[in-house]
Parts: sequence; structure tokens; C-alpha cells
Amino acid sequence: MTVTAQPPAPAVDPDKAGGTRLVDRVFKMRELAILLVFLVMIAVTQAGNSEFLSEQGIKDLLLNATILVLVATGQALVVITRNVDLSVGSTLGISAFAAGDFLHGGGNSLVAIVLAVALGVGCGLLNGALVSLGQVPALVVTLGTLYVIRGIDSIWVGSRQITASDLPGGYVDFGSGGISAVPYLALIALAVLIAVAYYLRHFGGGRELYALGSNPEAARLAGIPVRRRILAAYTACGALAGLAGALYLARFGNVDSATGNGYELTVVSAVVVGGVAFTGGSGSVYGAALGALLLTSINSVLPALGVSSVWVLAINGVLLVLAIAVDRVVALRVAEALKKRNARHA
Amino acid sequence: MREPPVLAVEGLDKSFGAVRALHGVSLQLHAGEAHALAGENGAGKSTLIKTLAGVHRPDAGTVLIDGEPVTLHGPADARDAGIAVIYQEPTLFPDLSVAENIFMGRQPRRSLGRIDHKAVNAAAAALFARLGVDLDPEQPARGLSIADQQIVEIAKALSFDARVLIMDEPTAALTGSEVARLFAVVRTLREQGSAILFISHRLEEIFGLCQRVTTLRDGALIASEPVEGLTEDDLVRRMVGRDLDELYPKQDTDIGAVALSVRRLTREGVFTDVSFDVRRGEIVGLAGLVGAGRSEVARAVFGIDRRDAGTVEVDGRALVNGAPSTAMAAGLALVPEDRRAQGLVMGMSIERNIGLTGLRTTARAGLMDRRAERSRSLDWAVKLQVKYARIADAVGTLSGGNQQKVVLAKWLATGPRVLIVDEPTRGIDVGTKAEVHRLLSGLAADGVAVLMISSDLPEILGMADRVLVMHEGRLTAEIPRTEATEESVMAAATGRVA
Amino acid sequence: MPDLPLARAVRWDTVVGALLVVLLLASFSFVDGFGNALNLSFLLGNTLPIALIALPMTLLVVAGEIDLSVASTAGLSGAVMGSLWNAGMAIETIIPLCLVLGVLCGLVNGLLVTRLGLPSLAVTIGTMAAYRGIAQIILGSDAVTDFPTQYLDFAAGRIGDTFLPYAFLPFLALLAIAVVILHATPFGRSLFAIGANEEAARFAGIRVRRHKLWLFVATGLMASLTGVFWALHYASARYDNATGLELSVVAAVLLGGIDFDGGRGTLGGAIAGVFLLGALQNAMSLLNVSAQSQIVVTGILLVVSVLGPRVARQIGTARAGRQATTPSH
Amino acid sequence: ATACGGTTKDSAKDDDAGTSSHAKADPGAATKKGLKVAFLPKQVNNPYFTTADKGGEKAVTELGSTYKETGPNSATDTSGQVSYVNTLTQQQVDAMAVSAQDPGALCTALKQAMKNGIKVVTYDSDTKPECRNAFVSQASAEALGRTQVQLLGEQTGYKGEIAILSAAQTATNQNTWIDFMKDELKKPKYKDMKLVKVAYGNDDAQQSFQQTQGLLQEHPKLAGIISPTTVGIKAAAQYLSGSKYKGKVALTGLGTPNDMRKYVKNGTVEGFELWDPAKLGELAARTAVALSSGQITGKEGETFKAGAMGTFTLGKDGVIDLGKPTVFDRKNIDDYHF
Ligand SMILES: Nc1ncnc2c1ncn2[C@@H]1O[C@H](COP(=O)(O)OP(=O)(O)OP(=O)(O)O)[C@@H](O)[C@H]1O
Ligand SMILES: Nc1ncnc2c1ncn2[C@@H]1O[C@H](COP(=O)(O)OP(=O)(O)OP(=O)(O)O)[C@@H](O)[C@H]1O
Ligand SMILES: [Mg+2]
Ligand SMILES: [Mg+2]
Repeated sequence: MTVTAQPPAPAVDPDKAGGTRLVDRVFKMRELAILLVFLVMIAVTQAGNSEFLSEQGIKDLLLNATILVLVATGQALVVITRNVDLSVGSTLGISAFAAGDFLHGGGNSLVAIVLAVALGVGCGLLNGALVSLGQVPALVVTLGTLYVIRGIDSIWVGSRQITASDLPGGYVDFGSGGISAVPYLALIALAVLIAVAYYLRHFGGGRELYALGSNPEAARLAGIPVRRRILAAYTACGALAGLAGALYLARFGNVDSATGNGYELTVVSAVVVGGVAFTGGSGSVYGAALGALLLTSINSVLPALGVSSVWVLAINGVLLVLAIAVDRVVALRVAEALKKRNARHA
Repeated sequence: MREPPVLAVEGLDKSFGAVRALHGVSLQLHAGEAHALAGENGAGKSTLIKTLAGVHRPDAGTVLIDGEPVTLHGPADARDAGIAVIYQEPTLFPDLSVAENIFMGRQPRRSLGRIDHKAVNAAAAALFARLGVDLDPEQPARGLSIADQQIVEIAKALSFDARVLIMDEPTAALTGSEVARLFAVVRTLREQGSAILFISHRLEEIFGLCQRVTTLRDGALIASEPVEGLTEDDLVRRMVGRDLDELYPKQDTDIGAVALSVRRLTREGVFTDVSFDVRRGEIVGLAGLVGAGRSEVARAVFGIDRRDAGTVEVDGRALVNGAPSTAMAAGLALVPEDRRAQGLVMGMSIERNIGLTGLRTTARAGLMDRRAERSRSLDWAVKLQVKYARIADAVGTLSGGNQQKVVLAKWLATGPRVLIVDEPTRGIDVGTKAEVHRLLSGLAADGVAVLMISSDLPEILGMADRVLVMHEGRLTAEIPRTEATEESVMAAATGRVA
Repeated sequence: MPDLPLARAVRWDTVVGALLVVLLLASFSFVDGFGNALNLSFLLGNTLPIALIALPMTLLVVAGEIDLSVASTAGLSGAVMGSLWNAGMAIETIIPLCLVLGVLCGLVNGLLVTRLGLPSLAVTIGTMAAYRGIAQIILGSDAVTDFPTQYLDFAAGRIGDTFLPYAFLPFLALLAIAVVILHATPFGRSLFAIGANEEAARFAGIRVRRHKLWLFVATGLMASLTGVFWALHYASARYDNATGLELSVVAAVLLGGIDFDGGRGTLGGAIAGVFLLGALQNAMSLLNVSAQSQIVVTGILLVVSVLGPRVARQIGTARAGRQATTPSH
Repeated sequence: ATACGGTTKDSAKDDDAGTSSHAKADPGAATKKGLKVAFLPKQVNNPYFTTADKGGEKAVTELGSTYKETGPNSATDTSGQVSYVNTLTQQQVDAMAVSAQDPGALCTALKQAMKNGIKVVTYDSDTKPECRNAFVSQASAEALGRTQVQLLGEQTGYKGEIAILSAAQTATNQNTWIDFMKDELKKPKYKDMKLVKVAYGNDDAQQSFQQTQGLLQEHPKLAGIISPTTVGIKAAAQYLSGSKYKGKVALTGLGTPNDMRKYVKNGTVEGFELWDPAKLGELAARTAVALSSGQITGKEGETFKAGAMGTFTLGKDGVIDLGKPTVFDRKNIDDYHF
């Protein structure tokens, strides 16, 4: 900054300023690079296999992403506060089973979903309370609750399993049904996503999540109720994992004690690929959702291209690294271009 | 009979472990009065402020608002009571925009409690206009220079329209003109009836702004009195307990061969075509307004940032681009301006922080020699009068000024041939400041080439053999000691001369 | 805000060490068959892969980075070992080749992190899949089991009738080296600075990127060594060897008090954490505790490990606070 | 002492001392009671293994011995399974029935167990023959492989492209079955059926799901899928039943009646097959007891009586076959509950 000779700040031509703002905004969208990678991938696949974007194909693509999108959205909330929730896989597993068990006993579908969400909220509250009240590293705590919830799930479920025939037909049909190519589940995920994103952008509570992730000490000094916010983020994350559990049940019609095992790594990958930094304070849930879409789509793209299963894992990994790297390089380039354009001494 | 003080404390005690930071301190802030808090580094000023802000809970004593005793459970309580605080170290959210930083938690709302982003930005722009600075409200706080961060902190505090405005060394990183503008705003606030508590180690600022001054020494109250009738020497005596030696003990030295030679140094968009020499035994001052690019030049010379063009030579040997380790090996040292981010590892002990620049030199057979490390650190901590309980304490527990001394110690301990100091005395009390100046002077006398960047113009004028001035990323003037005056330097710094 | 000095009175790594001792004593006295030399050798042998990887991982985490691809690197070097062995190459040539491969894996991670400035968590989640996938391509569905007996015996056997597996001795040597590097060399000291404040470390002339690169390379090397050991110890080279090992390593290292924000921790703590988990699982199995309950116990241990010191500290400060505030009323 | 100065596959010839005991089998020996028999499945909490182990438990108790089950929580935690073998060795059980996650990885530990006098029976998934006394096979691999192709042939009218959705690429038993399937397909009556792809779903519901999608996108003309794994067939059925391919693409393989009931009834699946896991567990238990009692030692040609199940003869390498699998379809599925 520079002290100007005349007190009033130099007036900039408003039209020009408005124009550059918009360009800047689009440029600055961290999500752009991922979207690009995604679109290129889809285009290439479609070129190789015209069945890929058939109605059924699109439906499958969306359905596959739905559950991960939900969980990644919740995870992003937590990661933005510079924490992490590794227990989402376990939470998803236990709430999916709870919902299934309830439906098996002849329960109402809507109540089952509420039950799953409530169980997720419970797990989230537990995590949030441990992390925020104890002020202890989230990584350790949630790795611990990952094990605890998974263990309790295993003990409770034992070797039982819920299969599609145990569920009301309507529930399972809902899991695979939709409005032409758009599945109901995807609509739910989209609604949740938009709501969360809007809250994060336009409400004080949302901005405070960013603030406290960006600089926890400053957040305390600014009088932000740090503990309450962290608790809320974890609770929301748990709730979304619970909801995802209920949808998992509808989608796969099949739940046992291993459901959701190892899911945390997928979720963390999605969030990271989506540009939500683990150092907190930056990124958006749209990014996380795009990351989820990208990750699940890789798993559909490779089989659709007829790539042998033997190669899938390796290509998957390489693509993941590439996506992150491309995203980074693009972001750096854009930042550089912006800096040069905005340079004061140019 | 006066109204009761807006904010007051009585018999305040606060200890950190074995350190008694405050004992039996009382203080009254009245509406319409600017009150200064003076004291050496580690005297307890920041601790007192944090207690008033609800950050620290006092061990004993009471806080009174409008004469009523209150308990502050946290910063939010203080804020709700109308107390705005600028802490010694900036507390910004690097990922958020400058405007959001200012209004976090108090954003103007639209229907349904949604934030009115336009109004936030407009209000921030208005604040900056009032302070006369040109900052983009939508720019993220990350990457702001220390001075800009300080400005944002000031804007934040002003935005409260607070009854009490507390400022812990807000001017430490600012140059004269920003300070003047800040003071103008603060005076208006005071005239409108706010109470001001102000800390600075620049005594002339205390005399320029404040009506009363309270002095602390080692956590105890020494005096609380009107500024009128007091001289700088009186104040120094109250702070230090003795008379002060000369503040700028510049020795005459034999100026030798060129030690640091910078040619056509450029970093695109930051600074352009900067060339200068520093000779052995010479202290060269580098002046300029905040944001002129002085720190950036220092960083590029030392190799923290890669230069886009130009060369840097130390004793005739060209330095590799972007390699601080080779710069160090060539005998270059850089005392960075931002002690928190660049200078220190807060969780590490004082001893190890000082030791960090000597890892290779104190090692024996590739292993750490802890005894050598400790004696090196102790030596320098003592030389710079660092005030600590134990040398193994985390450096984060030190007061701001003492942290700054550790940064200096860390670099002086390398025995450099060319020393670049960026705001070396930021936050350092007058007593130690003289000591630091004496050290720099002594180093120059021993043949070290010193490049001193400072926003404290008297310091530059008092210490430099030659003054370089930067304006908007270019060197605009080179003024010999004899011709350097406030006017000539400021003229070059604001670009008023060709 | 730095912690109060009082708050750090008890160091967590000593607590973990003490817990380990208590657990061992209790198991020796109350768990049937625990103290038996054969069982102890099983315990050590099965914990060794985690311990081996925990060594470089601790250094990496202290420097503020992480490598989740270790288990895949181990699997890859096992797979390469198997396929080269099938191709008739001499094992004495294969093992060094596998180690070189590990170095390469580490180098890829390191370059991506240090040159492109990518977060190591993201990079190594990617290479975790990539390396495992390459292993799958190389070895496919084969399981190679016919390695020479003298090597198998070394990897799985113990010294006479004692509780010490042969392989434990080289591990001790590696442990000693790692301890010296982290706690007694300038390099190790730099790692703490890098982990706590990377920018300040750079300003102090520490070659941050080079240091990190070395750490990733060392981690790759140790991971491939572990892969070789794993294939020989279990006499089976498959592409999915050591799947999930990274989570065990991370759990153990976390338990040992290594701060994943970087800049804090000791190797002693990490290794104590590794053997605490190993011994606990062994004792629980001998006590016929089901696998599910073991998971719960492990989880609770992790939570308590971080919560315990905090709660103790908060009770301490609360009490101190009460004492300080009561007189003023 | 090798040409190239190193130890290679050729120079390291099998010099394993035979681990099988020199004792001779005594078919008439009394059945011992009070033995400790442990079951170590690939994964506890897995419904298939739970059913099998329940069968084992029933037999063990019936024979007057004590039963216990222990095992890892994950089917890919090989080192975990090794630790459990070690633990059982340590606890000095008399016999253990193991379903091996890996044919080689358990060997050292199992040999160690046999050295300590413990009888080792593998069931469902075998190890290398020298690492156990006997293997109880769910059905001959040949029969399983061929019958699945026969089933699919009937369902598709012996025409069109077909694919296989297997478990992990390393799954030993799946791979043997697939080999027999390919062999069966060479017969002239399958000349119009073409195997276009073998996909792997890693026994993970989601992956199997997506692999099925991929198969159908890549080969739109696919007529049928064989999935010789309970997880795979279930996921494939769930995908098909919710997609436009329902009833158009035939699906068969190995599944459990409980899992598949819904899909058989809603017309997604016509028929599939499986052995009875409870019987498998029972036979494993009876073999273990027979070994401990000295009635058999694990050599080819020995015979023993397995209660109501009848008399069994040990085949080559000590393999005991359970018998032919059962085919489940709309007519009989409600008679089975596992
Ligand atoms: N969090 C803390 N933990 C331990 N000691 C502390 C802490 N904060 C301050 N101190 C100690 O309290 C004393 C007073 O520090 P304080 O920061 O109030 O000094 P100051 O007057 O603001 O000095 P300066 O002018 O250097 O900013 C110092 O000795 C300091 O080391
Ligand atoms: N780390 C950084 N990243 C991005 N921009 C920076 C960084 N540090 C400084 N800048 C910007 O570069 C410009 C030059 O700042 P610099 O710090 O060099 O100025 P200066 O003359 O040293 O003044 P002062 O240090 O007093 O602010 C400023 O506009 C500042 O905001
Ligand atoms: Mg201070
Ligand atoms: Mg500067």
C-alpha cells in the first residue's frame, strides 16, 4: 500500500473495475481446474465409448458420486476449520445398518432416514465434543473414534447383514430411481450441497468457520465462539455421514459390519483433490463435491473404456496425482498472471 | 469531582509460572483522554493490555468498567463492553479478505441474517479512505507486509466506534506519514469522548499524542502522571531506572572496500533495476515509505526470493540465485522484519532459536555439540540484554521486544561480514535500542558492512553514513550523511524529487 | 498463544514409555503364555514392519509432512522381488534392486512435494494407489513363495531359543541411527524447525526442500526394505502385501506423541507407541478378546492418549485458577 | 554354489523336510474327546464364514470337544491372520481349521504350529500342501467351474458375449474356477458363446457395482455375467435390478440364498449355485478331530467316517471334496436359509 498525496483514494473507472472483478472471480475459482480435468476426462471417455453418456450412463455416474459428495461436503466443513474427521466411514457404516435394521423390523422409510441422520449427529457430537472441549489434535481423536465406532458396529452387527429383500421395495426403488437421467439421490445431494455452500458464503456462522480455520488464535481474540463452531461443524459432518449411510442402504440394498470400511481415505482424497486445504481456512464445498465427482468418475471411466481391471488401480493413482498437479500448476499460473496485472510498479 | 474512569484496574497481579509479569498494578482510563503506557521490554505492558481485553484472567485484582467491578470471561466480553484492542502482534485471518477481517463477527446484514458483502466492502473502503491508505478491501490478508497488517488492525479497531481504544505498539512498523494520519484519526476519536490507551517505544509519539503516562518496570507500577511538564529524560529514567546514554552512538569508521554489490536487481512487479554498494565499515540506511519495496530487495539479496534479473556479489563473489544457505556461507546475514513468521520458531527454546543459524558451525563430527550451542546462545542473549527466566523456555513466552532481541542475537551470532537488518529495533525499548545501535556501530567499526532498513527516520539519520531512498520499487536517491535530513529523505521517499 | 510452562510438565513420550512398561509387567504376570520366548518372538517379528516404517515416518512427520504411500511401496517392492525371483534372478541382486526402487518411489513423492509444492497428504494418497496398482500390474495374481530357505529363516527365525528374532538386531541398529539423526545432528534439529515454522527455517538458511526430499527418499528406502522383509517373513510375495500398514504406522506414531502439525515429538515416543500397540494386541489375543473388541480398545487408547494429559492439565489449571481467584472475593 | 554367484530360484531347490508325521493312520482308533478345536476363518463377522463355522461348532460339540473361533476383522489383513495362528499355537489348541487368506503367507506360522503337535486343516481356501495336514474343499474346483458355465449357457440359450466378475485378482480359488470355465467354454456346444472380459471387483460391493456398470458400457451386447463370488453376484444383481438391463442380461455364479432371494423373485436372476457352507464347516471339524485322533494322517487314499455325512476319502495332497454344489432357483430357494 502507498500513502497517497491526496487523502481520497484515487477513483478507478467503475466500469473497468467491475469488468476485471468478474474476470478475476472466474480466474480465482479454485474449482475451475478440477472441473476442467473432469470435463476432459468425460469427453475422452465418451469419444472412446459412445454408450458412456447414455441416459443409463449419466444416471450411473451421478448415482456413484452421490454418497461421496454428501460425505465430502461434511468433511469439507470440518477441514475448513483446520480439523479432520476420519471416523466418517465408520459413522456411515453404523447408521446404514441402523436404518436397515429398523426397516427390516418393518419401520417407516422416512423414520429410518431420520434415525440414520440422528445416529450420525450423535457420532459427530462425540467427535466435536472431544476435539473442541479437549482441544486435542483432531487426527488422533477421530482415528480413535474411527476404531471405536467401527468396533461397536462390528460387535452389534456381528455377522448379520441387511439385504435388499429385507427392505421395503419402495426404499430400494427410490435408491435407483430418478427423473429421467437424474436420480433422486443426486437431487438430495445437490440440495444439501447448495444449502451448505450458501450458508458458508452468506452467513456469519459460515464465515466464522473459515476464520477460525485460518487463524485459530485470532479467532479467539476476535470473540468467535470457537468451540461452539467446531462442535457444529463436526455435528453437520456426522449428520451428512448418517444421511449418506441411509442413502447407501437405498442404493446398494446391502449392509454388513464392513460397510464403509476404509471410506475415510476416499473422502479425504476427494476433499484434497477438491482444493480444500488441510491447513484450514480455504477451499469450498463445491470443490470438495467436484473432487468427489472426479474420483468416482475415474472408477467408472476406466471400466467403460475397457481398461483391464489390472490397470485400474495404477491409472487411478496416476490420474489422482495428475489432477492435483494440474490443479496446482493452473492455480500458480493464474496467481502469477493476476499478480503481474495488478502489480503497482508495472 | 470527575466522572468515574471508563475503564480501570486495581491491584492487578498476573504470573506465568515463575515469572511475575504484573504485581499490584492500577490504572485509570478517562473519557476524552489519551493515556500512554511506557516501560522496558518485558515490563508487562502487553500483559496488562491482554488482561483488560479479557485474554488473560488476572491472578488477583479487579477490572472496573464505569466504576463497576466486572469479570471478563473472554475477548468477546471486552468487545461487548465497548473495548477495542490492537494487539502487539497482528491477528489476521490470512485466507479471508481484508474487509472480512475488519468486520468478522459484526458484518452488516441483509434479510434473514445474510451478510451484505457489498456493505462490508464499502465500509472497509471508507475506513481506508479515512486513514488515507490505498488498500483493496477484497484482497486477501495473506501476503500483506507487516505494516499493511498493522493498518488493517488499526482499521479494525476504529470500525468498532469503541468507548475505549487500546493500542499495543500500533506504530512500530509505520513510517512518519502513516503515523501522522493515524494520530489525526485517534485525536478525533478522543475529542468525541473515547478513552485511548497507547503503547509505543518511540517517546516522541507519547509526547505527541497523550495527556497522561503510566510507567511500568518489572511488572510494578512506577508512576502515573500528566505528560505535561515531563521531559523525555524523565520518562526514560522512570522506565529504565537510570539516565540514558546517547541513543545514536555513531562511531566514525574507516570505510573500506565494497563488500556487498547489488546490480540492476529486479523482481517483476515488485521492484525494478536496483543497484547499490555497501562498503566495509559503512552503515547504509535504506529509507522509504511502507510498501516501497525495501524488504523485498533485502529478501531477494539474501536469496529468499528468486530475482528475475540482476546480480548480487559479496566480496566480489556472485551469489547463487534463490539460495540463502550459500548467501550465509558467503558471510551474509539478514535480520527479517517479521519476527513471528520469519524470525523465530515460537515453540522452540530461546537457546535453540539462536542456535538455528549456527547448526553447522557448532557441530562437531557431524553431531550437535549442545554445550557449544548453549554457550553461544547465552553469550548473545546476555549481550543483547534479553530478559528471560530460563534459556530453555520457549521463545513464544517472551515479550515482543525480547523476541526481537532474540532475532538479532540469532543473526549477530553468525559473525557476518555483510549484515542486512530490516527494522532491527521494531518494538525494542529505548534503553536496548541504544545498545543495539552501539552494537551495529561496533560491528561497522570492525569492518562489517551494514545495510539498515528502518521506518524510524531518526534512526536512519542518526546511524547511517549514507541513505538510500526507495519509492514505488525504484531507488530514487542516494544522500550522504551530511546532507541527509528529514526533508530531503521524505522528498525522495514520496517521489517529489527526480 | 503458547502454553503455560506448567502445562508441559509431563512429557507424553515418557508417559507412553511408562504405559508400555506397565503393560509388559502386567502381561508377564497375568497373561498365560505372554512371557514365553516363542510368543515374544512372534510379537516382535509381527510388529517389526510397523516399527521399521515408523522410523523414517517419525522424521517426516516432525518436519511437517506425511507419507501414506509407504505400505504400497512395500507391496511394490515385494511384487518386484517376486517377479524377478520368478524370472530366475539371484536374490542377492534382487534385494538391492528393490531398495533402489524404494528410493525411486520416495523420490517421486519428494519431488512432487518439494518441486511442485503440493501437499504431501494429497500426493501420497495418489501414489498410494499408483504404487499398489503398479505392483498389481507387475505380479498380477501370483503369489511367490519359494524364496531360499536361509533368507526365510533369517526373516522369520529367532536366535536359538531366545525371544529375539534375527531381524530384530538390524532393526536396533537402524533405530540407533535414526535416533542419532533426529536428536543429535544439525539435520535433525533443522527438521524440528522446518516442521514448526517452515518460513523461519528458510530464513535461517536451512535448505528446506532438500531436507524434505531426503526424508521422502529415506522413507521410500525403508518402506521397500520393509516390503522385502515382509515378503520373506511371511514367505509370500503378493501385490497386496502390507495393505493398510500405513494406518497402523500412523496410529502408532500418533500414540507415541508425534504432533502431526510438525515440530514436536521424539523417536523414543514413536517406537514406544509402536510396541505398545503391538504388545496390547498380542496380549488381548492371548486373552481371547475378539477382534472387534480389540478395535474398540485400540480406539479408546488413542482417544485417551490425547485426552488424558489435556484433562489432567485442565484440572490442574482450574484448581490453580480457583486458588488464585478465591482471595479476591 | 551357483553359476552366477547368487541364490536363484533354480539353485534354491526344495529341501524342506517333509512335515507330515511318520505315524501311520489307524482308521479304527477311537475318536478322542475333550480336544480343543479352533476355527480361524479369513474374516470373522463374515456371514458366509459364520455359517460355516457354526456348522463346525455343532460338529465339534457333538464329538465332545471344545470349539472356539477367532480371526481377523478384515479379509485382507494377512499379517493379522498370521498373528492369530501364532496365538493359537501359543495357546496349544489340539487342532485348527484355517481358511487361508494367502497360500504362502501362513506357511511359516502353520509349520510352526504343526511342529508343536497341532493338527492343521484348511477349509474353503487352501495353503500350500506342505503347510497343513488336510484340505476340505467346498466342491471340486472342476465341478464348480464347469457347472457355472453350464448354468449360464442354459440361461442365455448358448449364445452371445459373456463376462466374468471375479473377486480379487489374487483369489486362488476363483482363479482355478475361472480356468475350468475357460476350458469348459472350449467345448463345441459353447461355440456361439464368447468370453469377452474378466473383471475384478475385489469383493467390495461398490467396486463390483462399478465394474458391472463398466462391463455393460463397454460391451452393450453382453448376454450374461458369471460372478463366482458371493459379494460380486450380489452387487451385480443389485445393479442390474435397478437398471434397464434387468431381465435382459443373465446373471449367475456363486451366491447365498438369503442374499439372492429378492433378485430371483424379481426376475433379475434365474438361477445360481453354492455348496452348503454349514456342511463345509462340519466336515472341516470332523476332519480335524479325525486327524487328532490318529484316524487319518493326511495321506492320499486314507478314509474316515464323518458322522451322518458319510465316509470320505482323502485325494491327492490330502484334499477332501465336500461334493456337488446345489443349484438355487425360483422353485427351491425358499427351502434354504443361510
Ligand atoms: N504466555 C506467556 N507465558 C510465559 N511468560 C509470559 C507470557 N506472556 C508474557 N510473559 C512474560 O511476562 C513478562 C511481561 O511481558 P509483556 O509481553 O507484558 O511485556 P511488554 O511490556 O509488553 O514488553 P515489550 O515492550 O517487549 O512488548 C515477560 O517477562 C514475558 O516473558
Ligand atoms: N510475503 C509477501 N507476499 C506478497 N506480497 C508481499 C509480501 N511481502 C510484502 N509484499 C508486498 O510487496 C510490497 C512491498 O513490500 P515491502 O515489505 O518490501 O515494503 P517495505 O518498503 O519493506 O515496507 P514495509 O516493510 O515497511 O511494509 C508491498 O505492497 C507488500 O504488500
Ligand atoms: Mg508487548
Ligand atoms: Mg519492510
